[in-house]
Amino acid sequence: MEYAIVFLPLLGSIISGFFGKRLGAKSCQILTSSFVSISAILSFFIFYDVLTQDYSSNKLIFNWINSGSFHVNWSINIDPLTSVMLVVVSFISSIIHFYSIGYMDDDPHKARFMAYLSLFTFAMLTLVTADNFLQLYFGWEGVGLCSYLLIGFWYKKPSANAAAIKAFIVNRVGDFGFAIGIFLIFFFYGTVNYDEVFQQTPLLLQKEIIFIGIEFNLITLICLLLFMGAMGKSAQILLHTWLPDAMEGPTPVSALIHAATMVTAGVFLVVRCSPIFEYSQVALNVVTAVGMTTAFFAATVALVQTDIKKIVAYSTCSQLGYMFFAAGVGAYHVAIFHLFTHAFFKALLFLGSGCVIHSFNNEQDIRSMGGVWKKIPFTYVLMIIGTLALTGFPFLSGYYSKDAIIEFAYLRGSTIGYLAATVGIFTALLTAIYSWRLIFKTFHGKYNNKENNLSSIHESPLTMLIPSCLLAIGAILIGILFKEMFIGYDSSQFWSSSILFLQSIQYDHPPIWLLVITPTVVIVTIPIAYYLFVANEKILKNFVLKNQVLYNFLVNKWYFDELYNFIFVEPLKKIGLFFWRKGDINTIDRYGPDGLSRLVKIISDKAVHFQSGYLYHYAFAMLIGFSILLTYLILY
Amino acid sequence: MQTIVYILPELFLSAAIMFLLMLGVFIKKSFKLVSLLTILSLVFAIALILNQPNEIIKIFNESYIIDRLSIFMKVLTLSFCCFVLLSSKDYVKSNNIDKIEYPIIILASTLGMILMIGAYDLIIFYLGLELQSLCLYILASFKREDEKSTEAGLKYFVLSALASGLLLYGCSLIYGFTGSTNFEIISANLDEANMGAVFGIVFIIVGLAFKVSAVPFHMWTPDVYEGSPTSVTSFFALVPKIAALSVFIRFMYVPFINVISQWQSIIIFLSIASMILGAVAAIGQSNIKRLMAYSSIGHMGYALAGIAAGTNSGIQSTIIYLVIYLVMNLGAFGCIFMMKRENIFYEDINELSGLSKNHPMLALSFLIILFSLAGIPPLAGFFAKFYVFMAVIEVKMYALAVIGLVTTVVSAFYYLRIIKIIYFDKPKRPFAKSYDWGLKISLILSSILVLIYFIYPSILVDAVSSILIY
Amino acid sequence: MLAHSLFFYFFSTVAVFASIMVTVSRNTVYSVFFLILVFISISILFIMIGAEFLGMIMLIVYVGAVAILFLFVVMMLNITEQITKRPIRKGFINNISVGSIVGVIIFLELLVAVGGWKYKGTFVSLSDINLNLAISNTHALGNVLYTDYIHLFQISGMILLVAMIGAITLTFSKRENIKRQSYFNQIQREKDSAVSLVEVESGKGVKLDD
Amino acid sequence: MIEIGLGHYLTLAAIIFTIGIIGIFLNRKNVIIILMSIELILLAVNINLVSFSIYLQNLVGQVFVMFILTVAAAEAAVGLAIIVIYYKNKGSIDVEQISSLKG
Amino acid sequence: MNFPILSAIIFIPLIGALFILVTKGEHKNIVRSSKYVAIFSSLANFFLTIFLWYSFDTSTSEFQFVEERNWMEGFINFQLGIDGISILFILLTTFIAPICIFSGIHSIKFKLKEFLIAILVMETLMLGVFCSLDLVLFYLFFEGGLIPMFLIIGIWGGPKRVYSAFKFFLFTLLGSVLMLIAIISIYWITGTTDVMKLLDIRIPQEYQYLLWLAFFSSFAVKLPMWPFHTWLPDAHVEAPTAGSVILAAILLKMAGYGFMRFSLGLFPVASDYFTPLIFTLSVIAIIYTSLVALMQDDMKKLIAYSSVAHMGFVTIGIFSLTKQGLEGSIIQMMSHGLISAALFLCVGVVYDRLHSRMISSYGGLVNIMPKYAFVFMIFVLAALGLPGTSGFVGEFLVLVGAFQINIFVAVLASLGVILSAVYMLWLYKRVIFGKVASSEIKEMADLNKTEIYIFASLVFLTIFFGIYPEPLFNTIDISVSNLIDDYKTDLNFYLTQINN
Repeated sequence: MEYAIVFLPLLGSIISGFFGKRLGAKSCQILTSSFVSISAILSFFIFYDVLTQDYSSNKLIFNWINSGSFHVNWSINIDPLTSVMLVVVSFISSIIHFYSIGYMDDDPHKARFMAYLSLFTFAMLTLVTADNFLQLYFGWEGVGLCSYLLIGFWYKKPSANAAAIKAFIVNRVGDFGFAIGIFLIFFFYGTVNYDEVFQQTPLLLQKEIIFIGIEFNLITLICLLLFMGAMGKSAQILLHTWLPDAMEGPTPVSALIHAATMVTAGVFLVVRCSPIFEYSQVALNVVTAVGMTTAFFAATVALVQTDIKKIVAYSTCSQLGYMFFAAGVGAYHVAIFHLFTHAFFKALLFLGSGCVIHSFNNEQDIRSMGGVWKKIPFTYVLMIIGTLALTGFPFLSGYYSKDAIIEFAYLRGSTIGYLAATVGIFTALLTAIYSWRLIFKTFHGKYNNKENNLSSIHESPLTMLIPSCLLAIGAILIGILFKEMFIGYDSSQFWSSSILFLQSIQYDHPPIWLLVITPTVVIVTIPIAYYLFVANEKILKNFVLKNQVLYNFLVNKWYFDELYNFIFVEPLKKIGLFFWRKGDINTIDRYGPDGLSRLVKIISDKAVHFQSGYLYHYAFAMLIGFSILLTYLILY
Repeated sequence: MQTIVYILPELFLSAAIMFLLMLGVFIKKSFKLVSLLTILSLVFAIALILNQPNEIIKIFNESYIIDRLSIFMKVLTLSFCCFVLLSSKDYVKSNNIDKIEYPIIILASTLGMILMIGAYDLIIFYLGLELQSLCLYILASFKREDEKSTEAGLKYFVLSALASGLLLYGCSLIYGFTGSTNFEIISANLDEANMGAVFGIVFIIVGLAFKVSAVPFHMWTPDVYEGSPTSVTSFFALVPKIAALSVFIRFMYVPFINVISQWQSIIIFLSIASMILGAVAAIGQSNIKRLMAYSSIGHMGYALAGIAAGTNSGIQSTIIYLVIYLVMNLGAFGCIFMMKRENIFYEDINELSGLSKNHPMLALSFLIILFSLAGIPPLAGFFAKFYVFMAVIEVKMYALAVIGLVTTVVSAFYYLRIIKIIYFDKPKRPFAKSYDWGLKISLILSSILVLIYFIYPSILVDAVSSILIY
Repeated sequence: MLAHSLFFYFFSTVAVFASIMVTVSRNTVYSVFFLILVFISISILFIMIGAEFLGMIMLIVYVGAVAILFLFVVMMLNITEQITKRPIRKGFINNISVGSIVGVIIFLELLVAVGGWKYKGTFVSLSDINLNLAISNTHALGNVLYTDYIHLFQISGMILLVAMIGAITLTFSKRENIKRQSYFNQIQREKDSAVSLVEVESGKGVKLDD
Repeated sequence: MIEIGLGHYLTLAAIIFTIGIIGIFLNRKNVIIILMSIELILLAVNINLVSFSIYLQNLVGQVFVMFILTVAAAEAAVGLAIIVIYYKNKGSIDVEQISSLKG
Repeated sequence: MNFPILSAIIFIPLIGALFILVTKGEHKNIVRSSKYVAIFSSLANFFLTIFLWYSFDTSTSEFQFVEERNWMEGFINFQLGIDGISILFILLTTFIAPICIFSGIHSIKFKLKEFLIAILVMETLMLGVFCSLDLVLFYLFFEGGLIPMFLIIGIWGGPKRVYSAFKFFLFTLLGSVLMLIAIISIYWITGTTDVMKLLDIRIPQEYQYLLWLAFFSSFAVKLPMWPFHTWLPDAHVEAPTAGSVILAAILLKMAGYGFMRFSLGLFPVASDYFTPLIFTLSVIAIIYTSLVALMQDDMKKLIAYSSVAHMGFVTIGIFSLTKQGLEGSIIQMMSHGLISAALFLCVGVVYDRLHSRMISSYGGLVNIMPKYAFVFMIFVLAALGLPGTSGFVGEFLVLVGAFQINIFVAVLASLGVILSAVYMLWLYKRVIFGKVASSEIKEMADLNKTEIYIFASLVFLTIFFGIYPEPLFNTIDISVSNLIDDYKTDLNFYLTQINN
């Protein structure tokens, strides 16, 4: 069964990729979608088994790398965390597969697209089923690759290509840390298998090592390096710049990869490594800090974006921040729960945006939309559901997970916990504002689009709407259904085999005001947002005019891209050019081979010049040589 | 009477010279016949030499020696003389130097060389040397209506006379300071305190260095190689080197062996200077004969390095080097002889351009020979250098070895340049198809030998292993 | 004794002076004459120390043959007077100075060699040496030349032969349109065919037909 | 000074030898002078050999001189022949002009 | 003695070359028969090496299939033999050679016969390098390779071929003559050049440093290490595709092999002493050449520079002297052999069609040549070390190995992994994606049958060894362990000697 789950998508991908032309696009779509669906169904079975029978297994496929003491296997490891991830990945993936059938209807490369999607699913599944860091790394890079391929799917668009490369490279930067983390683990643990590593961790707590001139605690260092990988993959601040750009890809891709699954791999990593992270308070604090910063930062940027997908992307970024600080305060299960719910509602939001974009004939700017809620009611409803869930409207899925995060942060009792809770609440406010801004700008107000007639706006096809509906149902219900299981009182038992809680989970009730404050904020925001974005836009305009600097700062995403361009991209290009022109050509070649040959040529010319043709010169040379020899002999 | 038996080859050659002279005078237009008979008599002389007993024999009051070294070198001299004559037949005919005197003088100079090789006494050595040199003066200016040829003859004459004057002065010093002209007695009377005699050594080395064209006594080489008729140049490049090197070995290791520390550094100096100049100066050349001249200067530097080692293996390596050098140069000159269109022989390297297109096999053999000259494995030229440097490093002369091998790289440059012209450049008009079998045989023979030498490299080692210091 | 040294100094001075003149005199013919002078004085020195055969033969070979040959060639090529108006080449002065320095160095080094002569330790005057007077110098040379050194003698014969062949090959050329003597034809010629009587009319002259 | 020993003769030979050598490369006139300088060198050698021979009471030196004389004559003949044909070709035997071969 | 299989493997291509050389007849027939002979002999050789691999005993570190013949009487024998390390290189060589021949048959337009001869001779020489168990023999083959390579670059190369060919030839020759001196010195120090004996003999420590440097000079140029690398981009750029393939896939590996077999085996003290030097140069090579590669506008140059960077990993791995490092280096060399060969073939494919290597003249190829784009993508990914390709296994193991010895080096070298992604992806983007750059590109045909087969085999191996490198590890395991053990014991021996 495990084999089927992991390898069916791969099979589908291969068939669709290599024989796509021969089979025809339609059959490819159906084939891949059904394969992934089977995989999803099987994942539910596994999940069920795990839930009910504490099922766990570790299936060895074959040896991968076997060098000296370095053993790595290909294997499929099932435990509670994995089973949850399997469900998320395969289910969302199958929905997106179906959705793509409709969304990519007029694209000439459907088979390729489906192949990529399935390949991604395969990579993501190997990532979550890994029982060692290296296989994790394989899946990690594999999903990165698919992300690259899918972002750049519309290869004719230069911006898409640039975004694809950016995604890959920024991830590589994260992976750089991740890889070094793995080296460290192997160096000190002698293995990269989870179980063995986790078992040995308590023995290495006091170990200090010098790394790049600074003394670190080994565990802390390992955690920080692993977290660096997670930051890259999950688009945390500093390494987040690729995620908004990644929206150049087709919307299903954004939904699947850049919202539901891949970007959460970082969270998955941290949670998976909880047995290490738990031993390093420093690392946990860093995780918390980075998480909350990201959450806040992304939310501020999302406030002023105008591209519908970018807003959602920043929102994703922000929600990932929530997950991280949840993990950072030790609430790994909550993080996973938020991951779980987020997967549904964020995918839904993206699919909804996809429908919007589809309706507007590939228009993405929310300033060119508006007033169409009646024309596309289904889409409208879907988006509303998604937004409500995202903002944490009571009793929708987001409500349970997000509130839990804030609560747990508060309950942690530490300074950073309180700080995180505060930021969490404030970010929730921002989230609500930008989410409703999106809704109102898109569906309400005046119709602003100049290229398309209002009449041409149409509802998306059923192939797109039905999957979205499935997600919508999930976004509404999943919180209630799974709350107990994930974060309820019995949850620690469920998680015990995959997550280590060094401090036992707090089940105290937080103060009531805390329980109330977030939903209140969320609900209150809706009319305010309506007032600001639909009813009376002037206030905002004036506000923007008065605070031009702040506005620009936000519009330009805190100038991260410019900064990186300035610090890394341009200097690297210049250094490269310098090394090439000045180093290779002007120094090594000039003084090396070319210089030598020039020198030889000069000597040669001299020697030839000496051969003047005059007899007396020749005789003279002979005699000089002769007298040198004689003199040498006398002096010797 | 016994003595006569031992010098039969020399006697036979002298007789052949006189007989052929008479024949040539009395039979009109007998060039072909005379050349043929010359070659035959060379072959016969080889047979006579090979027939000599395998022991050390000294005759004429110990002034003439027959031993392994001399037999080997004599055979080498005679056979390469044969090959040179064979391969240059066509050239000689088309350049109007097909006079009967030509083969006769070559024969006479060969006789001179053989005498040099066997010399065990200063006087006979000097006479052999002069016999050889006189013939070479004549040969160099043999194309007498050609300004270059006569200029070459003139230059060679003047410088060579100067060199033999120096050499002679050295002989006189050695005679005076050791009381004898016999090599063994000289050896017995020589020691480092005998300043005058040690000085004499320098004079003699200068004379010998001139003959092997070691720097700085090489100045004649490029000019003479270029000016002389190519057939003579090929003779110059091959045959006299054998005699000169063997005399070099004989001098250094018999009479002067006791003062090895004195001459060793001189030889090293000559060797290094030759290697460097040979490598460097050839780079700008466009005349292939001139280039070969510099190349031979360089090669003689390597050969001298073997002598400088001062050991048995040093001598042997020098001899191996010499043999391989001869084979390679025979091939190289074979190729030069093929550079002919409508009865005109070309000497400019650029005329070779695109040879690979018009004459693929010729180009291939030229390629093999050039790479071999450059000393690239697995061709014979590499082994030549390998043996030499084996000997050099055995006595821990690392500097010499390093310089020698670095100059190999530099010299590879100009060999590569020829290959570049042959293989990389646009073809010019094809050369005439040469049907001269003598030329073909020597070319094919040399390139195949160079190519397959690596299969059984011991063959030369075996051949020279019995040549030892006495 | 004194005579010996006087003669030595006199003739060696002459020889050195003349040899310098050989190289520096303007007129090549003079050079040849100075060369002859050198040869003569050296041969006198040879005779003085008892190598009379060599002294004489020097005169014969060098003065009688070689120097005359030189003279012939000089005359033949008509290069007696050197055109001296040639501008002095750049660096010529330099060459002279460097050249002289090198020359002096070599000379000094030769002197070192000569000074290092310690074959018999003590100074022996050459004039004091008693040659074996039982046979003359010429006789002694003759004794060895055709016995011990017969092979060398033969080789030098070969050298001369080669020199001859060489000189002839290089310089001898058959020219067209030149009338040559034919001794056989001249001698074999009969009176009848050589002489004919012609009746000559006065005032008319003779017309020789071909 | 009065006693004339081997050293005197050797010194004389050395002087003449040096003059011969210098004559070769300082002479800018014609090749024949060079030839004569070479004769001077040979002469110096002869002086050496003869004086050594007398001193050592050993005839070898004088025999050697005999052959050197022969060779010198032969060399002069061949040398002059070469000069003659060179003159024929070039019309001059000026040392300064013998440089068509160079490089 | 059994069937001399190693000699057979070495000389089969040479015999093929001889056959081609002596064929006579009409031009057309010659070309056709030479093609068949070349393909046949190279493929036969490949299968023979497969058989060799099959019959290779992986349970011993001894040299196997040893052959010994008298050669230079008395002092140097013709000695062949392989162990777990060399057999992989032999396999790589015999695998790449037919590919070169196929590619050459396609793209070489003139003097095809000579070309095939050159490639076959080259194959012989390269196989000789990996088989020989005698230093002189090794040198012979090592240097001999210059001749055919020089001709390949010079005759069939691009416009600046003369400069490049000369630079290649003289540069490498200069490096290796010093090695020759060292070899001869070793002979005089130890009395033998037999590698098997030498590995048991301990060369006196005072000699080791200079000898090591002499060997280093040769290998560093050949590998090439910074700053001796400048010949490589030039040579690659000008060489015809098949030439670049051979150069990148095998020639560079000779140096890595040499480092492993000779530098480590013969001079442990010096290797230990000079390890920092190697690390420094390698790290510089990785970062420096990656940055330089970034700014190239010529595809082949870019790949050439990336080769330098990749070989930097190899040296780091070798001198880390850990099991992972060494095995990683070997795997890295194998995979680089496949990947760089494939990349050059990729460039060759478009070069054959458009006759430009400039990145700027391409763009949007994916529209016209989807298969090509796919293949190219695979190798770009392999080159940047994506897990699942063989490139990853080697690189990762090298870094794991290096990390145990020197963290700093490993970290800096890992930076190269980021940079490699940057330049490879940028290259891919500029060539394959975007708008179709010119009307000529529209005319370009996608991969043909032969090319597909060639690439398919390369893709297969790249991915196969990325996912299941077990066969490689099996083969090298014992030999590498033995190498390390010997090294360690020798080093200890010397160190105790110093201390006493």
